[in-house]
Amino acid sequence: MLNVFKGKPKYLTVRPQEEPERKDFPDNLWTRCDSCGKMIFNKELEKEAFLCASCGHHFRISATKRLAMLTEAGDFEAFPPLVAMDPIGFPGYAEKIKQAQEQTGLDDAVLIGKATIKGSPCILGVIDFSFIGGSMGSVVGEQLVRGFEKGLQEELPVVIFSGGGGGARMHEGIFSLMQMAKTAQAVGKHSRAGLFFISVLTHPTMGGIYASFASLGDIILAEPGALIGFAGPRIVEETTRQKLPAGFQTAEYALEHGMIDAIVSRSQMLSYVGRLLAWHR
Amino acid sequence: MLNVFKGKPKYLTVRPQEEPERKDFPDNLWTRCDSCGKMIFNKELEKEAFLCASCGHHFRISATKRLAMLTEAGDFEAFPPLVAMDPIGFPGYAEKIKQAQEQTGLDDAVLIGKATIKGSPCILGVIDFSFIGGSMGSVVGEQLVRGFEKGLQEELPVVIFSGGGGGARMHEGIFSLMQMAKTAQAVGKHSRAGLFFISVLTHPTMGGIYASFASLGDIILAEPGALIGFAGPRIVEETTRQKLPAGFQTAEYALEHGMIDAIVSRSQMLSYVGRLLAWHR
Amino acid sequence: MQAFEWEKPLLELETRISELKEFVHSEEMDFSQEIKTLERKASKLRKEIYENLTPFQRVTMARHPKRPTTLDYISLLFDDFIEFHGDRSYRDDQAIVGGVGLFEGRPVTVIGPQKGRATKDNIARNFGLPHPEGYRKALRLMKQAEKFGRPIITLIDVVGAYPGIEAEERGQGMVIAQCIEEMSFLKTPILSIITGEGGSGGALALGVGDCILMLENAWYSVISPEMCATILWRDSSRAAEAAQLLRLTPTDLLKFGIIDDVITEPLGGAHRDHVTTGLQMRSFMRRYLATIIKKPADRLVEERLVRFRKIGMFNEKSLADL
Amino acid sequence: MQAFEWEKPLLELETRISELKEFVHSEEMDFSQEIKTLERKASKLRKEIYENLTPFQRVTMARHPKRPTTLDYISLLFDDFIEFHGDRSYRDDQAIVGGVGLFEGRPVTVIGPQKGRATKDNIARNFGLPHPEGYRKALRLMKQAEKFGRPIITLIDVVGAYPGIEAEERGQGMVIAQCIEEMSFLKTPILSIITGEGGSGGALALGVGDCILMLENAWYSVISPEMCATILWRDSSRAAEAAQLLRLTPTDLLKFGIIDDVITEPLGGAHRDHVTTGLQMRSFMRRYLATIIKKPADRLVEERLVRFRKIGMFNEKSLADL
Ligand SMILES: [Zn+2]
Ligand SMILES: [Zn+2]
Repeated sequence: MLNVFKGKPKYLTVRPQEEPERKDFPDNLWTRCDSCGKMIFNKELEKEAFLCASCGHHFRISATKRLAMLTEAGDFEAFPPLVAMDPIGFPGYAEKIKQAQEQTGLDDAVLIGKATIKGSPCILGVIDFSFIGGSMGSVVGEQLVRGFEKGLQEELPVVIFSGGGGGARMHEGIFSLMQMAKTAQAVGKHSRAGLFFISVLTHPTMGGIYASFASLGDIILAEPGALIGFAGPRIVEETTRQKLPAGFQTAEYALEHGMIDAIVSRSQMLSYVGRLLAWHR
Repeated sequence: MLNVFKGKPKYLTVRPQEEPERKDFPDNLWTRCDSCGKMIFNKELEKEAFLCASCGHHFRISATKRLAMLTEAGDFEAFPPLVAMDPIGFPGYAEKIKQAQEQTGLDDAVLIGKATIKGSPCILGVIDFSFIGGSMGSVVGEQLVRGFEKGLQEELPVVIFSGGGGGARMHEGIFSLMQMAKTAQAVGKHSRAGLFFISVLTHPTMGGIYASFASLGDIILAEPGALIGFAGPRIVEETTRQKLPAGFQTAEYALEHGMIDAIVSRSQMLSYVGRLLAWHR
Repeated sequence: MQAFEWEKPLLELETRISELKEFVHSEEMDFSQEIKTLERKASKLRKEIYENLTPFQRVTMARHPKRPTTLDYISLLFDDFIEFHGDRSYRDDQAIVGGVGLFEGRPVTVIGPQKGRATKDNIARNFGLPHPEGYRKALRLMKQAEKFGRPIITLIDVVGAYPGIEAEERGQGMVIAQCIEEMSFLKTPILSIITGEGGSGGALALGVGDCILMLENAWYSVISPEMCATILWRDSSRAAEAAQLLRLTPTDLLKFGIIDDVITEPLGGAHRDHVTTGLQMRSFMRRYLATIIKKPADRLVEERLVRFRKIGMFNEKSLADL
Repeated sequence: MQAFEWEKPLLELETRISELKEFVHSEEMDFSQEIKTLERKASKLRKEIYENLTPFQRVTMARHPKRPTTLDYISLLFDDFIEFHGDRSYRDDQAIVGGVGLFEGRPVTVIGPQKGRATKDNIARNFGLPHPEGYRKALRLMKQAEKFGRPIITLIDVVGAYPGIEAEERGQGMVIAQCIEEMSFLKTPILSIITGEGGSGGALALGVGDCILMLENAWYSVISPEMCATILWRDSSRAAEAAQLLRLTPTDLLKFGIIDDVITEPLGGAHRDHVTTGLQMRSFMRRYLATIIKKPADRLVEERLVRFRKIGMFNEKSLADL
């Protein structure tokens, strides 16, 4: 059980009793670094914020692990959960949801709630890639919108860690497309009230997530090496029949092309976000 | 004497009595087209709005000729004249002004006043290249600002035909630079009141004129072939030591690069501006 | 006129009728009864075919090469039009056209993706696939419309924003987000019409309207049927099946409350009769514009936000469920 | 430390003094009287030289390779600083830096052109000559500051906007106009300091402040002395003469009412003592910020507009003159 679920939350935590221990990185095993190929003992990885000690590669982490890195015990109070429906009767979707819930212990692909980061109260949301690729359907859209609405109501800044391979969740058809509009509008209302939004792009932030709320941060940060873009690299390659340039759609590429404010290593993230929040009180 | 100076203006016309007949294109002579090299009889040129019948080349024309093309007799009432001083005591500037006044019959490089174009009342200003290269010193800046202020006061749109080789008038030092700020701000106040500004770029519109009010039109039109840019082509060539691309800094180039709304031939200009004004009443 | 496979029986019947007429004409014989019968049959077949199109048949109708393009609609719908170019920072993207036109005497801002017809035009317009600068131009023109309190009409026909290297470099995702966000708060009436293809974010970027209409043979979806089929079965040729799953037809979208109305096309599709299509659109536009232009701008924005705020289906889990 | 030609007599004297001190130290002899005399002489010479600099000598001081750059000033003036990158549409232009820093505990937005020091840095920063995307980044950060009611401090040191092919293509002139215009209406306090070179539109684009200060050895002009000399005499080597004509020194500009105050530098120039320069700037900034941050935003904008509205010298011709 992670720190983040201890303490005395005011309304709800994320199913503290039933959450299965997720085994992305089983304790007693080794993991091979995707980037440099070195083998790393998992306990070591956990200690180092899931960064490769040799090359600095940022491993993908679960939303709960992310929350634990950003908040002290008791400093995160999740919103009441929402559960997906199957609005267009897409074959297999209902089962997919169920399976993802079981595997991840999450209701859907986002964990969001009221948090305190380095002493600054805020709304904190994290998208979890392991829930159907971190895609945005009605639940993710609604929860994010509620986050911005609560932020607006209580004059709080919002911090969202994005990450979603496909962006919009295809299985909800037009409903998932409309979450782009819905979340972008929620950012707009919050922003037009003079409130602050930090969007952090983690690997990968693509498609309908990148093309809506995630691009609308006052400050946009990214983790090193994160894939960031609208169309997936394979689609770009197939459409253009061109060789993709080195580092295409990485955070570093996005920085060079003026799309993000800064690349921040996970080990610096808390201090960075903390200072930004403090400066925008 | 041109039509534009007849009629019964309400306050002032531009020195109607003393204006010498300007001989850019003496009646009985031929002119060689800069573009295709053909010889054109000047009377022909005058009839054709100073366009080359063979290649469509747009000859540079005086501000008074431009006004005559846009307004009916009596439909232009110039603002009271202003005359340049020599704010930084720049050697030779006072004589230069005097000489330009004598040669052009203008007080300074801009003619501006209240006009009616195709039935729409507006403020109409034209910059004349033959007055020290159409450069902007304190007088041009002030007259333009007064134009936008009168527009604001009477809720009128503004139409400015720009054209100035060097942009800011060096001989007035920092005072000429500040005219960029002053005119840009005048556009800003007019625009923020919801009023309409058509900026027409004629050959050449460069430097401090392009980098201030002339770029701030709601609609930006240009005459074919007009040179449009910030740094002069020779400076760009010397600085970069690169061969300039074909058509560099022409209106066509600016259109392709997204800087202007449309290229409008002089023969279509009146109809075009007239329709735009009518649609923004 | 290029015909679809499923139109062939009708086409054959139509050919027979005209041959018979020709024959009658040359031979001066009376086959009027036979012709009448055949025409009745044709009429029945026509209704059968076009009123029972599968979703994918509609998708192909939306893509018919003779279907009116945005510039065709502009000349059908507006009495005068001046095109404005450029994003004022990088390029003029010809895959999106925009400008001001007169709709029944009233100046309106019109914006829409533009597919080319001939090869050369198609290349210049990148086959109707916009780059970020196209969306930046659109945004510029929309803000201009807001400044002058001018209604905006977006005509949407786009498979998607261009998935190219430079498009990604110049911020395709970011500019779509910006379009959606800024459009949502524009204090001027917006009428959006999906005229052909409504592909994903590239369509939504121009589709945040106060009224959203759709032509009968248009589609609107989070993903193209081809791409969906590729993801599901690694086989883009199964697009017809995917189209069925995605619920992308005007009928479905009307039922879902995503669009406000469906503009009927001449039987056989807009490509068979541009003029009638234009007249039909005019009458819908007149009606819907009238309802939105009379609302105060603040209320328009408020209602626009509420409209999208409501979209989504999910279960609120109660405390007891835990 | 690189020395200018006109500093040589002083430098020789300073060298003699230190040699003498060295000699005294090694030989244990008493030359204290002689040293005192020489030091008095040096001090007099120092004042003579630096208090009577010609305009062009000031220009060369402003360009001294060891003069603090914008990032140097940032570390001298702010207690913490986070740099923000990118224009969000094309590129991050490293010739302009910007971000948020803490000035005496208060978050402020800081923006300024950045010259490089080493060759590699200089190339990355295009020798401190910004492209349009640099100005677009600046504009973005200025609007962000406005949103959060944060004061803006611009530190200006730029010969001019880059006169390159791509810079022209991407709208160098247009973006300068936009910067000037938007900056003029920002509802937040703006303090502009010309720290080195203030070249033409490229400097003005960041210089529309509520308070405009200038370091003692900075220049600000409609055109660089070299370019002016080229235009006047087709000879850029006569820049010193042109500098004299242009009235580009802080003293002149203060007299003309263009700037509000001159920040004195340590004798011999900012490059000789960064820390003292920083302390001096801090005290000016503290004072001038205090006067502007207490004004309501609307009044700031109004006064800013009036300030520029008044600039210009001309004769009103009376009716009688005609
Ligand atoms: Zn590694
Ligand atoms: Zn010719």
